[in-house]
Amino acid sequence: MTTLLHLDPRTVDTARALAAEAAEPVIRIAHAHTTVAVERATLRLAGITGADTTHRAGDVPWVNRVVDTVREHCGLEHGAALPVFDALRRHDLADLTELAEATAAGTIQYHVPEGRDATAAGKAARTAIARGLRSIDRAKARRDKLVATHGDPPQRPWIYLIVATGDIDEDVVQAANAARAGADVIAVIRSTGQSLLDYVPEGATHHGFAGTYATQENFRIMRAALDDVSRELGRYIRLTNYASGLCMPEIAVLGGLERLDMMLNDSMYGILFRDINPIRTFCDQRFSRQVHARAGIVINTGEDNYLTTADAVDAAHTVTVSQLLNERFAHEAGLPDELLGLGHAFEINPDLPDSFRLELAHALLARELFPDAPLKWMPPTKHMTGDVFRGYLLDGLFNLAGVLTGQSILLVGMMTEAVVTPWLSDRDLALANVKYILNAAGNLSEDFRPAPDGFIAKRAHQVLGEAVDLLARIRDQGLLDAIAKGTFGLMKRPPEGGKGSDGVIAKAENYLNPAADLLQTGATK
Amino acid sequence: MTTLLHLDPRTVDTARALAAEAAEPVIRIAHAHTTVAVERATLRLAGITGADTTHRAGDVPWVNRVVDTVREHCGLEHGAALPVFDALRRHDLADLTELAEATAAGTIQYHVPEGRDATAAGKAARTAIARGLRSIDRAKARRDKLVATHGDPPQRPWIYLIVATGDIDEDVVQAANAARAGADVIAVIRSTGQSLLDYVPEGATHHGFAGTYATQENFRIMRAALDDVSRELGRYIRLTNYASGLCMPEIAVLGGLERLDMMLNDSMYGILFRDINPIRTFCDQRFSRQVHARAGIVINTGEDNYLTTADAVDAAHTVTVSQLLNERFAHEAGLPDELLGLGHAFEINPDLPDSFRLELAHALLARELFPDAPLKWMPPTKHMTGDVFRGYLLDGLFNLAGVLTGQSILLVGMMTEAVVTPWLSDRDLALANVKYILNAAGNLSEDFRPAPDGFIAKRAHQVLGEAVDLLARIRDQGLLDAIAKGTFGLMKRPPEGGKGSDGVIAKAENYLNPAADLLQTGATK
Amino acid sequence: MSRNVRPYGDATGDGMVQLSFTLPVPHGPRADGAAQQLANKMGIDPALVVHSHPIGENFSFFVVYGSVSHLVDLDAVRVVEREYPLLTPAEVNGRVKKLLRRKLVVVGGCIGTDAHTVGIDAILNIKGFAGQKGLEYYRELKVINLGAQVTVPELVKRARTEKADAVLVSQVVTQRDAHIQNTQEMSAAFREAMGERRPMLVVGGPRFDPLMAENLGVDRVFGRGTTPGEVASYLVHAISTAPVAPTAAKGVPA
Amino acid sequence: MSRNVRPYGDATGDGMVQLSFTLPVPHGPRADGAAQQLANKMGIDPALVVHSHPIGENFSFFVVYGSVSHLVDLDAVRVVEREYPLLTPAEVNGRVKKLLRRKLVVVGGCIGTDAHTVGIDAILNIKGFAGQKGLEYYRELKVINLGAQVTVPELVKRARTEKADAVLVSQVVTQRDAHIQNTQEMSAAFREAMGERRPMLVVGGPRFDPLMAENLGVDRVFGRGTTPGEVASYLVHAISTAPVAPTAAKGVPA
Ligand code: B12
Ligand code: B12
Ligand SMILES: Cc1ncc(COP(=O)(O)O)c(C=O)c1O
Ligand SMILES: Cc1ncc(COP(=O)(O)O)c(C=O)c1O
Repeated sequence: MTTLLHLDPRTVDTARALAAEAAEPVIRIAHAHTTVAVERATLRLAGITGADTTHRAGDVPWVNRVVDTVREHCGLEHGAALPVFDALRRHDLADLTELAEATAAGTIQYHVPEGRDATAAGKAARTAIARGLRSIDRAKARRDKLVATHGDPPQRPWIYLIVATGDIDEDVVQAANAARAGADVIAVIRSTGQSLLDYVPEGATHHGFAGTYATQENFRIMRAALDDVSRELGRYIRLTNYASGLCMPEIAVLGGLERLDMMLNDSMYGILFRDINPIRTFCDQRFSRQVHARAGIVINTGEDNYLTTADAVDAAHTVTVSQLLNERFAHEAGLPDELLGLGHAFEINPDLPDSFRLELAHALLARELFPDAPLKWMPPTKHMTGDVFRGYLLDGLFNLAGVLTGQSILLVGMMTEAVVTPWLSDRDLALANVKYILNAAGNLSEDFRPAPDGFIAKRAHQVLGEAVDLLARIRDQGLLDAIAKGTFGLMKRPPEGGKGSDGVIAKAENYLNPAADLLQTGATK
Repeated sequence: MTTLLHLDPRTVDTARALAAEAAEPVIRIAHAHTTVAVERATLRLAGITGADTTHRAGDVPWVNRVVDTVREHCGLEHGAALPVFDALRRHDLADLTELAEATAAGTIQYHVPEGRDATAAGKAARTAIARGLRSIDRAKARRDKLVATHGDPPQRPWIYLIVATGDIDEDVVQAANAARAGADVIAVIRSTGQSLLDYVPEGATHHGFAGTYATQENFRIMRAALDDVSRELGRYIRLTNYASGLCMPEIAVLGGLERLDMMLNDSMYGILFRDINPIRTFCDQRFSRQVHARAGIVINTGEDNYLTTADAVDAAHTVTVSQLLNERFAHEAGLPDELLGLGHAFEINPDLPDSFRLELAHALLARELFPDAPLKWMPPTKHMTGDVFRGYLLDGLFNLAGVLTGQSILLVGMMTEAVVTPWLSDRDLALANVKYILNAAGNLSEDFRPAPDGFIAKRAHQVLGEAVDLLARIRDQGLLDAIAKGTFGLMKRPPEGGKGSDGVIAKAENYLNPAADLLQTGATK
Repeated sequence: MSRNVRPYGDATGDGMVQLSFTLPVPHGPRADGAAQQLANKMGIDPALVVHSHPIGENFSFFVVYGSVSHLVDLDAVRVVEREYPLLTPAEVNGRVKKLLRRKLVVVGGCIGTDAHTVGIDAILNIKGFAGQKGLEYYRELKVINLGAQVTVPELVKRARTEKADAVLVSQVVTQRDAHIQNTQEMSAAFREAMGERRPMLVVGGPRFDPLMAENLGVDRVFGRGTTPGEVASYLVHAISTAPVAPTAAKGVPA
Repeated sequence: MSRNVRPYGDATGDGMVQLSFTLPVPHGPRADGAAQQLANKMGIDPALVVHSHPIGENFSFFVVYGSVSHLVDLDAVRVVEREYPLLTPAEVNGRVKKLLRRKLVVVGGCIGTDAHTVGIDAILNIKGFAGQKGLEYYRELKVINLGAQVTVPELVKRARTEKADAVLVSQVVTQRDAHIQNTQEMSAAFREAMGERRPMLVVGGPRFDPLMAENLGVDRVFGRGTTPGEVASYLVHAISTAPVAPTAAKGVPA
C-alpha cells in the first residue's frame, strides 16, 4: 500500500527504539521469573492431560495437582521438569498420568535431583516436551496444507465473527452458519470469569456465561467442525480463541495442539482489564507467545479495550504506544510481523464533528506504522445504543473505514451490541452489511487520497507525536510504573497488586525448562 | 468546486449545442400553441379566484367555467384575454368574479373583439394581469426579505423532506416537527391522481391518497405555518409542491402568489409518467416556467423517475440528456441556473460490484456539468425492500455520496420506502441518519480524489459520451419521436396520444396574451 | 420439524423478538413504562425498552427487545399453496392451443389513480421479471396492456370488446386501503356488467395477501415477487378447470 | 393527554408498529405464513410480512409491519417515580453532615464474574458521568470502590469492616439472568450476615428494571443512564427517612 500519510521515517524509528527501551526492563523480569502457569504449560507439552475427577473441588486438571505438589515439596524455582521426570524415573511409572494419579494419592515425594539424576531427568523431560512440540509442528504443517488446498479468503479484510452461546454444540451450529454466510474467521468467546481461573477446565462444556469455556475438547470439536465447513466451502475457515488470563501459557499450548489459527493474546490486557498481577502477566505472555510463534498462530492484541474505558480521541496515542509495545514483546518472543494481529477500534463518539475522518486518520496511522502486520479492526461498541437502526449505520461506516484504510481482519460489528450477545439474525444482518460495503465500495480506497497536510494527515502526525512523547515518559519512569498510574485505559494497576501474584517464582540459577530452550532454538529434539 | 473529472470542455459544449438543437422544434411548437391551462393561468393572474359551488359536478373553479365557455363561444385561438375583458366591459360588471357568475348563469356571450374594442380589452387585460404579476413580485421580494432575516440553512446540501399524510392539518404538524428536527425544505406531495385533473381543486383538503391535494388554500396554510417555524428556528424553511400535471401553468401561478419556494416542474415527466399529451405538456411547462422565473421559484426536475422504470446503469446517460434538455427549456423560458434544481438519484442496484463508486461517478458528472445549478439528489427507492435495516444503511451511503459529490439539495430517504408512506419515526430516524453523515463525514470530500483516469473518471466520461451520442440521434429523429420510442424511462408516448390533448389550441396570428409579453419582458405594467 | 415453534434469538425456544414503535406521549420514564406495557400486552415478557428518544414534544420512539410467549402452530398456518404445476412458455402455449383452439386474451392495467405500472409490466411486457419473459412473449396469449390509471368502466368496456378471458389488475398504492376498495369496485363492476360470463379476475401487488381473493371478489391474488411464469401457469390451470368459451359462445366441458 | 393511547405511525390511532424476528423454519410461503400468524397472535392485524429471507437452511428472518389492536392505558403505567428532590453536591454534603455527624460510607463494586466497571465508575469516580462528578467528589461521602469481579463474601466482609452505610453493586452482564441471580445471592448474604443492621443495598445496570427492587431484595434499583447526582440524592433521602446509625450504635429517630 502506497503511503498516504508520509510519516517521517525518523519519527517512526524513534518510536520503535523507545518502545524497545521501555520494554527492556520488563523483558528482563520475564526472563528472570517463571510462573505456575508456565510450568503447567511445560508439563502439558510433556504430555500430561486430563483431570482429577475425584477431587472435592470438582475436576482439577492433573497438571495443577502435580505442579502444586511439586511446589509444596521442593518449590518451583528450579522448574517442574526436573522434579517431575526424576520422580517418574524413581517410581518407574509408565507415564505422567500415572504419576499424576500417584501424586493425587499422595504416594509421590518430589525433590530436585542432582548430578546424574538431574542429567537423566533433564534428558527425559526434553524428549517428552520435544514430542509435544512436534505435535504442534504437525498441526502447523497441517494448517499450511489445508490452506493450500482450500485457499485463503478471496478478499481483504478477512471477516471475523464472534459466537458466544455458552454451549459448544450451539456454537458449532452458529459457527457453521456464519462461515456459510461469509465469515472467514470464527472466534468463540469465553465465559465470563474463566480468565481468572488458575486452571483450564476440561471437556466439552454447555453452560458458559456470555461465552463458552475454553477447553482442549471444545477447541477440538470446533476445529473439526470448521474443517468440515472449510471443505464444504472450499475456503479455509480460521478459528480463534483467547489465551489471555491466568492460564495464558497453557491455553497457548492447547491452542497449538488443536490447531487454532488465532488467539487473543495481549501483553497487558490481563493486567488492565482483569486485574491480574503485572509480573505474572508479563512472564505468561512471553512463554505463550513463544508457543504461538512455534504454532504459527496469529495473535490478536486488545488495544480496542482502552477505548471503551478511555476516550477514543484523547487516548488515541495510548493505542499506538500499546501497539508498539505489543510488537516489541512479540518480536522478542519470536513472533514475526505476519503473526501480529495488532488491535484497534472504531470507538470515537459519533456525535463528534469529523468523527469519521478522525477514525480514518487513526486507522491509517496503524496501517502505515505496521505495514506487514495483519491488523485487526474492531467495531463500535461503547457508543452503540439500543437504537439498532443507528447502530446498523455506524457499523456500516466502520466497515467502510476498514476497506478505505486497508485493514487486514475486520471484526464484524453487531447492531445489538448494546443490547444482547449477538443473535443469529444479528450476525446474518451484520454480514450482509459487511458484504454490501465491501462489494459496493471496496475499491473506493483508490479514490481516497487525504491531502498531504489536510485534516487526516495532520491528525495522524499529531497522534504519532503524542505517542512518541508518551513512550519517552514511559521509558524514563518505567512501564510498570506507567501502568500503575493508569496510562492505559485509565486502569491503575500497581506491580505488586492483582490476582495470581502468588503464582510468580523467581528462577534459581540452575532453573531448567527444556521447553524454553526448544522454543528459543526451534529445535525438534 | 475544483474539477475532479476533467471533462473535456468541447464535449460539454457539444452536448449543450445538441440539446439546444434537439429542443428547438419543440420550443417552436410551444410558441405556436396555447392550452386551456395556459389561458386559465392567465385569467388567474388577472384575478379570477374561487369555484362554482352550485355546479352538479362538485366545485368547478370559475376559471374553468369561463375558459370553457369562451372556447365554446369563440374558441381560444385568439386567447381568452380579449373575449373576457371585452365581455367585462360590454356587460360592465364590477369584476371577473361577477363575470364568472354571469357566465355560469348563461347570460354572457363571448366573442373576439375587433379594432378599438380589441385595443380597449387588451389594455384592460394587461392592467389586470400586471396587477397579478406584481403580487407575485411582492411575494418574491418578501421571500428575499425573510431569507435575509432568518438566513439560509447553514450547510449544504439542504435537507429536503416529504410529508404526505393526505390531510393538510396533519401535514402542518409533521412539517413543523420535521423542520425542528432539521429539515430545510418541506415538500407536500400530492394525492395520487390530482395531476390528471384538468382543474385545480379549491380550499383546505383532508382526504388525499398518499398525498395532499395541491390547492391555493393548502399552499397558504402550509406557507404560513412554515413562516412561524422559520421565525422560531431562525432559519428560512422552504416549501415545495408540484406543478407537473394538466394544470402546470395554473399551479405555477398559485405557487407564485402563495410564495412557494420550489416546485416540481419537469419538461417531460407528465408525458412519460402520467401519459399526458406531449404537446400539451411542452406548452404548459414553458408558460409555467416563465411564471416560476418571475416568482424566483426553484424548479425540481424528475430525472430520478427514469431510474425507477429503466436500469440506473444502462440508462444513466438518459438522465444526463434529460437534464440538458430541461436546462435548455428552462433557459428558454427565462430561468437562470440558480433556479435549476435538476434531478438525479441513487438508484443503482446495490448488489452490483462497485455500485457505490458508479453512483459517485454519475453524481459527480451532474455536479460538474451544472456547476451553478442547485442539483437535487434523490435517494434509493427502487431497490429498497422491506429489510429496513439494509434500507437504513443504503440511505446512509446515499447521504455520503451526496456530501462527497457536493450535491445542493438532498431529498431524505426513508428506510420504509418499500413499505409505507413515511411514518413520523421514519422521518426522525432518516434525519438522524443525514445529520450523522453530514457531521461525521461532511468534509470527507476534501479527501475524495478520484484518480484522473481511474474507475470513476472513466465511468463519468463514458456516460457523457453516451449522452452526446443519444442527443445527436434525438436531434436527427426529433425529440417527439424519441419520446414515442421509449427513450426515457422506457415509456413509449406518441405525440398524438395521452391525456389532455384536446386542451391544446394552435394560436391564431392575432392571438393575444398580455401575460406572455409581461413575462417575456419582465414589465410590471 | 416440530408442530410448534417459537422465535429464535440465540437459542432454541428463547422466543426473542425486536419491536419498534412511536407513542404520542412525551419522552420520559412514564413513556418507557407505557412502551413496556404495550410490549407486555403483545405477549413480550420480559420486555426490555432498550432505547427511547423524543420526537418533538409530544411523541416518543422506542426500541424493545424481549421474549414472546406465543407459540407458532405450523399446522395452523394458512397459505395459498400453488395447486398447479409451473409450466414453460412452450407448455403454456401448447395447453392453450389444445384447450381453446384460439389465443387466450389477457387485458391488464393499473386501476384507480394508481400509476405504478412497473409491477404489471413485469408480468406482461416481453422484458418480464426475474429472468422470465412476460406474457406478451407467449405466442398463444394475446395481451392488451392498458397501462396506468385506467378507470373501472374503461376496463370493463375494453374487456368486453376484446372478449378478454382474463383481466389482470395491479394495485400498488395501499394508503387508506385504496387497493382493497379499488379491487372490490372493479370486481363488482364486472359481476354487474357480465355476471357469469365475466372474465377471470386476477389482481396483484406487493401488499396483497393471496388469502384475500374471496373477499376481493376475484379469482386469484398474487403478491410480492410474483413471476410471469406463475401467472401464465395459473391462467392455463384455471381455464382447464373452470371452462371458458373457445369462441365467445357458451362454455364447453373441460 | 387521553388516558388510552395507541402507537402512532403517520396518523393518530393507527396503531402502527415494526417487528422483526427469526423462526426456525425453512424460508418460503409457509414461513411467511407462520410469521404472520405470530404477528396476529401478538395483536398485529392486519400484519404485513414486508420482508423475509433465509438464514442458512433451517431459519428465516422476517420484518413485519402492521397495526396493533392493544391500547396503552397510561393510568395503569407503573414507574418508579423519583420521590426525592435532586440535590447539589453541596446540599448532599450539608444534609449528610446534619443527619449523621460523620461521613456516609459507600462501598461499591461489580460482583460475580462481571468485569464491567465503567458503569459503577461512572457513579463513583470523580470523573463521573454526563457532566456530573461522581460520589468520590462529595466531601461528606467516603467511597470504597472494590472494582470488578468481587465475590459476595468479600463484599460483605468489606462492608462490615468499613461500617458501610450503603453498598452499591453493578451488574451489566445479563445472559442467563446472571444479574438477577447474583443480586439475589448478594442481598441474601447481607440479610444472613447482618439482618436488620445490613447497609442500604443499591444495584444498577443497563438492563435492570427499577420496579424489581423488592424481588431482588434490595432497597433501590437504578437503570440505563443513571447519573451520580440521582444516586447521591437518593442516599441522602434514604438515610433521612429510614434511620441509620450516626455511629455504629443503634439507630436514632429520623
Ligand atoms: C417505481 C415507483 C414509482 C414510480 C412509478 C413508475 C411506474 N411507471 O411504475 C413513480 C416515480 C412514478 C412513482 C410515483 C409515486 N409513487 Co411510487 N414507488 C415506486 C417504488 C420505488 C417501486 C415500485 C416498483 O416499481 N416495484 C417493482 C415492481 C416490479 O414490484 P411490484 O410493484 O411489487 O410488482 C411485483 C408484484 O407486486 C407483482 N404484481 C404487481 N402488480 C401485479 C399485477 C398482477 C396482475 C400480478 C399477477 C402481479 C402483480 O408482480 C410484480 C413482479 O414481482 C415504490 C417503493 C418500493 N421500493 O417498492 C414506490 C411506492 C410504491 N410509491 C408510492 C407512492 C405513494 C407514490 C406516489 C403516490 C407519491 C406521490 N404522491 O407523488 C407517486 C404517484 C404515483 C401514482 N399516482 O400512483 C408508495 C406507495 C405507498 C403505499 N403503500 O401506499 C411507495 C411504496 C413508496 C413509499 N414508501 O411511499 N412511484
Ligand atoms: C465497555 C464494555 C466492555 C469492556 C469493559 C471494560 C470495563 N473495565 O468496564 C471490556 C472490553 C473489558 C468488555 C468485556 C466483555 N464484555 Co462487554 N461491553 C462493554 C460495552 C461496549 C459498554 C459498556 C459500558 O461501559 N457502558 C457505559 C456505562 C456508563 O453504561 P452502564 O454500564 O449501563 O452504566 C450506567 C447505568 O447502567 C448505571 N449503572 C451501572 N452500574 C451501576 C451501579 C449502580 C450502583 C448504580 C446506581 C448505577 C449503575 O449507571 C451508569 C451510568 O449511567 C457493552 C456494550 C454497550 N454498548 O453497552 C459491552 C457488553 C456489556 N459486554 C458484554 C460482554 C458479553 C462482555 C464479555 C463477557 C465478552 C466476552 N465473553 O469476552 C467480556 C468479559 C467481561 C466480563 N467478564 O464481564 C455484553 C453483555 C451482554 C449481556 N447483556 O449479557 C455487552 C452488552 C456487549 C454485547 N452485546 O455482547 N466489555
Ligand atoms: C486481548 C484480549 N484478551 C482477552 C479478552 C477476553 O477476556 P476475558 O475472557 O477475560 O473476558 C479480550 C476481550 O475482548 C481481549 O481483548
Ligand atoms: C417532476 C415531477 N413532477 C410530479 C411528480 C408527482 O407527480 P404526481 O403528482 O402526478 O404523482 C413527480 C414524482 O415524484 C416528479 O418527479
